[in-house]
Amino acid sequence: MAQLEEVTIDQYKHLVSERALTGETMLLNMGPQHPSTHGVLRLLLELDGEVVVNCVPDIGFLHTGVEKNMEAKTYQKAEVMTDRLDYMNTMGNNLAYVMAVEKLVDLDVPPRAQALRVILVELQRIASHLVWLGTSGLDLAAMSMFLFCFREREQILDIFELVSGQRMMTTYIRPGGVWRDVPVEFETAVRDFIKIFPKRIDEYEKLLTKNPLFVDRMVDIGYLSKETALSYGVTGPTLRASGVNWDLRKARPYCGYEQYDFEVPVLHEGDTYARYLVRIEELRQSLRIVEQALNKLPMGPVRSDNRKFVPPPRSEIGVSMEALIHHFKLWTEGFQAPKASIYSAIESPRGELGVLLEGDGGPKPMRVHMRTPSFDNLAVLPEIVKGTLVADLVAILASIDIVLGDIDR
Amino acid sequence: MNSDLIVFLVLSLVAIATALGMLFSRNAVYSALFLVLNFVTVAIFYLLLGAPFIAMSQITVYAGAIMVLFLFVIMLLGAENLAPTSDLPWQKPLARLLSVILVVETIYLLFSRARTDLVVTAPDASLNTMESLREMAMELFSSYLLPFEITSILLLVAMVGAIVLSRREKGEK
Amino acid sequence: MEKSLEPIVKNLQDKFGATYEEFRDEVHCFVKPEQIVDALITLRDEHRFELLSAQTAVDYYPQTSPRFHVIYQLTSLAQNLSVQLRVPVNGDNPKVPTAANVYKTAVWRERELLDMFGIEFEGHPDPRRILMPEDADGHPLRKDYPLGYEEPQFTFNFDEIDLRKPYAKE
Amino acid sequence: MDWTIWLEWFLKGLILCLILLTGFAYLTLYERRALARIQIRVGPNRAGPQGLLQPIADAVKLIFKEELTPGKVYRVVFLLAPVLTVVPSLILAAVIPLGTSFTLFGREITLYVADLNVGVLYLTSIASIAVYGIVLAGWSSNNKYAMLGGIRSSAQMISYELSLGLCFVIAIIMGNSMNLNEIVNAQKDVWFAVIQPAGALVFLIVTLAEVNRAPFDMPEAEQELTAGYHAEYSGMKFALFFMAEYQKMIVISMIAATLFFGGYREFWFMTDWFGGIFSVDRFWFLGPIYLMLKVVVLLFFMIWVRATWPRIRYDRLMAFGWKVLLPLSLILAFITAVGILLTDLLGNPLIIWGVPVLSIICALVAVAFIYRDLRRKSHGRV
Amino acid sequence: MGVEQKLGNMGVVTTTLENVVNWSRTNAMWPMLFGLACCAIEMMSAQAAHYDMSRFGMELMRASPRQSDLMIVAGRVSKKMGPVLRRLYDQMPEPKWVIAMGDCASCGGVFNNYAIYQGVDEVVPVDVYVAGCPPRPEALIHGVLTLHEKVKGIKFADMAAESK
Amino acid sequence: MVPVDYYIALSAILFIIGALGVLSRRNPLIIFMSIELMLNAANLAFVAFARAHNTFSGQIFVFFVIAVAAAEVAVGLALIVEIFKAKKNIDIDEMNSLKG
Repeated sequence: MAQLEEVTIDQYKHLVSERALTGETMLLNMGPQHPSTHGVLRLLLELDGEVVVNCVPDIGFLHTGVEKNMEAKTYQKAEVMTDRLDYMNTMGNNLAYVMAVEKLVDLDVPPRAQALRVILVELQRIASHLVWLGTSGLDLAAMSMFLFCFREREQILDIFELVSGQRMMTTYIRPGGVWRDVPVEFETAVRDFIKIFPKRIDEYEKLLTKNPLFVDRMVDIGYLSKETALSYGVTGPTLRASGVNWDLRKARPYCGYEQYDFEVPVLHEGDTYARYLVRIEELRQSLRIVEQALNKLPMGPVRSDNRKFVPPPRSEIGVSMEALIHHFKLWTEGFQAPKASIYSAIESPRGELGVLLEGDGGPKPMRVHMRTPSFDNLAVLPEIVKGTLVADLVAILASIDIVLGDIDR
Repeated sequence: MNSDLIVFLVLSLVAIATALGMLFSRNAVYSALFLVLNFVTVAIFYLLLGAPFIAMSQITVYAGAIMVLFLFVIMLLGAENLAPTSDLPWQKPLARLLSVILVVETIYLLFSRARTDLVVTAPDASLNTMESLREMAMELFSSYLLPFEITSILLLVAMVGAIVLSRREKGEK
Repeated sequence: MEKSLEPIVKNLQDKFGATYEEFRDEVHCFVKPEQIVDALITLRDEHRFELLSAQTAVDYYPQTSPRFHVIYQLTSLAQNLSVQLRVPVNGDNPKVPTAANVYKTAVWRERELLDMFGIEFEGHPDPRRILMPEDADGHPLRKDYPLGYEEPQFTFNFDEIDLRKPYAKE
Repeated sequence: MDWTIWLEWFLKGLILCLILLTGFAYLTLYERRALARIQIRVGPNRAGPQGLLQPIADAVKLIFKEELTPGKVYRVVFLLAPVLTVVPSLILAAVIPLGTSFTLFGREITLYVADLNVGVLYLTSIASIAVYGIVLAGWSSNNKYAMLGGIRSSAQMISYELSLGLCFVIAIIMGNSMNLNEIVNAQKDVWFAVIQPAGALVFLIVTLAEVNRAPFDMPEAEQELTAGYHAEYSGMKFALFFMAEYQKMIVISMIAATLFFGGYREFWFMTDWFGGIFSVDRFWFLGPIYLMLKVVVLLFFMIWVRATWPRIRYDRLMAFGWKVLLPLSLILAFITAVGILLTDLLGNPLIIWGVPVLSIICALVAVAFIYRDLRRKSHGRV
Repeated sequence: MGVEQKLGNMGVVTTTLENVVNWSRTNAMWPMLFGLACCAIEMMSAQAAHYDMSRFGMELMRASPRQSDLMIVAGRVSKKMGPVLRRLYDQMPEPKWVIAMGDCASCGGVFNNYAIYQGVDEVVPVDVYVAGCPPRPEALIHGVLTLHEKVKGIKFADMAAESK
Repeated sequence: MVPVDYYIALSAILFIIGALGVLSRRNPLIIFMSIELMLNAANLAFVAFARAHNTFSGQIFVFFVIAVAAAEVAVGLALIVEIFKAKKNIDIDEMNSLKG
């Protein structure tokens, strides 16, 4: 199996208990190729029978050097790297980065673009939660769940493809707005989705929420207390299932989230079942936001007309020399950002997705740090899996919804 | 030599060979497997002796439950190959001596009291097993009722004992 | 600066002699390395900054003193406030006391900084590389670490690169 | 003994093996197609018309696949384990009656290989040694995941054997025989599943555990143990495990049909329809057809469960076996015995209907206990 | 090695057998349950209802490399993952195939830097490259069909010669 | 037509092998197995005699022996597991104290 080399205990001496050194407990290498590690996570487990005594995550198997690579690109071109970080939340990554750039260079965004961003990011949140629901169903061997969830996800991806031409790596949200206005079919496509999706959520719930086997696998498993969660920097639905009402969309509204009426589901149990319920409820709330935003969707431009930072529309390039120059300058040289540092964060489906952007006065960022939520959410794993069974470990890992691209960057 | 005898001899060879295999295997899993084979052979003897119920119980209980439990424990403890810690110098010779005495004794008993008039015939095809089962059950629940009940209590006690032994105290890691 | 942030920054100034910068409503307080743990404890316990949102570093190479800024982005959920602490570190032998005992999340974040910038955290419980392979050389996010750029193949240089490129065999 | 008897046995055995082999091959296709339908997909349809040649493609591919024997395995046992898994699944079917008898060349040919008087005991004993293959495969692979699979398998088998045995006892009591043919004939008037519905249900649940099917597929639990006990097996050796699993599914469905659903017999109320043209007593060839239909339905039940239910956790599985199924099946056996005894003593045939009522009540009580156990301190949406 | 290497050239028999075996290999190509990054999600989509790779008999994703025929390298391969990938490849029994799914696996994609192998062909031999970032499920299916074409052209004699 | 003595001889041989196992092996699991083998040898003799004398008593004894053996194994294995957990060793010579 996927054991690269015999685990040398010496290396992990300070991380496992003494019993492992005497051979009383078993060291099991789970991953990097394992069906339920959601990619290439390696967990070194110390097992007593099937009870997890210690769990040492080993990450970095997907380390891509995104931050380094972004430093070598202009602000605009660096955006394509963000898509590929948390590949379940591409729109959200774009938004987080773009908001940081806009904050750094002080760029305004027209309201239509803001509303479109909200719609797309919320759809992305639904898509991300659907993948989570499907794969965590799969991890508990409820395999049909996976296919049902992907059916709806396809619909969302179709909408993305409609607006951006790409299913996943859209790079649709750009500094100063969005890439271009949405096509006319967009509204009907979203409305269709809004119409059928509530029924689908009920279907999922019918299949899982009250299913005794499912409840048995989820309830009172992997308890994460409020204090532990905060100390480990856990954010997002995982934190909210532990009883902390912290959602950046409510606490620090961006993109006009304050206009929309939605609730932040908070549960106090802190177990996997609570995390499941919170995410299911978030599906419904996100759908509410999408519906409101679509109803309120204002007309107008979708890009800022600040030509220093935003390329002119294609139609202008043919007729205006100035537009051509701007276009050329922007795509060859990029724009200059001040020598300063900012931190801006959005609520991604997994938690606080922050971007620390430091400019050096030139067209390329001095430092881009993506504060990715999965990284901290995974760090808490060893704390909450101690004393559970291997099967529970799988359920817990699924419930904190990690994306390895998000962790390893 | 009749066919029964040939079958008997072949099977006894197998039985003895597997028993020896059990004894001499260094690996406890192989020991267990040899023993399973031995039990199956003995079950076939029971069939030859016209005791199909006992034969099937033998396979179900011994091969199917007890030996699986043995394998489970061996695998759980990782006790396939135990390196001997300290050797007791007198143990092996003493064991050999005792078993030689036992063999001599048995051979003497067998030959001194050999009676060839008592023979075992092949099971009667006409004999209805269900009928014999019924008779056996009748006897079990009439003449042997007390032992039966005692056995059931013993089983219960053993079950409770096993549970108590392997139960973990609350809070114990 | 937000009103409610002012006393907090004041407190930091008084206690640790911290200086601060402001940019677009964000406050960056500069703290000396040896005081950072105390500053974090003060913020966590006195001012209820429960969450260490981000901990990272910036490399200002070729500038060497200070070469790095170790950044602590703190969030207070109760007051809905953010403040950033910055610890300037010199380039030769960069060392900062660990924050792992204040915020648990720092354990992994500091391992990442050790891996990516080579900044050592004194007293860290598990100082190993986290993202790169254990036997890797160098610290990728330092500015003097090359990007590792590999030339793309085009028609004019295809053969040349093809010769150099290591292809796997069965 | 007549050589023709030997020939008959040989031919019947051969035909039974062939049935099981093709049954296995097409069961895989059936499962894949049925799962696909449940999951709004199409399923294999490229190999041959409607994917009918898919099993053949799988088989040929596996035959021509390299066989790896990893270096550190216990070689003999490693090679033996797949065989040990397949053989019980094949010989298990020998005592199951597939139908009545017909006359060919002046001989009466019965539709079973062996008419064993202790047929039911034979089933329990063979089923109990079927676990060796899996346990040994897990142990000999020298792989921690496989080892965990093997350990799980042995523990699971021991826990569920008892309930399985007690379900057999229920059928034995009602059929008043250990001979499967007689048990089938005893269901001429009414199926045992009607008299003892809870018993039939327990039996079906236990069979799922017995053949390692979801939600009890602990030994190979893909998401936990990657591939479990057969993680190190490749090519035909792996195919043998596959084969054993599916053959066991077929055989155990046959057993379930035989013990509780009237075996090869038609619905009891159909016997007199249209002058009995649906009755196996009139046409012998209906027997295998009825049995096959029942098996197909029972197999669909297994596939359906796999498609919808999550896997139960390993320790809960044991708890379920020992704390729920074992007491329940004991009580059910007791109820059945008392019901039959009272019917005989009092001579009132209506008393037998107390058995289904009481057993359903017991089953509901058990379900209520399970639900009570699942309750959490408190939860609700905020 | 499989059986076929032991067969010599037996004219018509081999040719027919070749056809049958290659047909079965194309129709029963079990992929390894193995995803790396973004492309893995599209690979999952390809398995799901809309695209349904199970039509080609490919829904039996095996978690164990010992039982799989096809490795779909879906995503970027980091320097840390490379050895693991190679180990997995070596654990697969012959005949085995590799599809490099997506730009990152084919040539490094947008990640032209220190951490990523510039193409998985530096680690394992690749049969089919699928372009796209990530490739659409249709593209992956097209890649699989291309691989089928390749497999259909396999001659036993070549394999025997290769194994010597 | 097998003389019952043959069965007795076989039974005796199996019994002796079992006894040898108990005396010479030090792995308690194998000692346990040897005991099972000895019980089986006795069972074989029981059934053979029962058959020869045409009575069921022998079979009933075997029935009891099987039941008792199952009980014995359950308790015995539980003990071994517990001792292993306490001592990290199941060498029979190490089990010489009554303390856990």
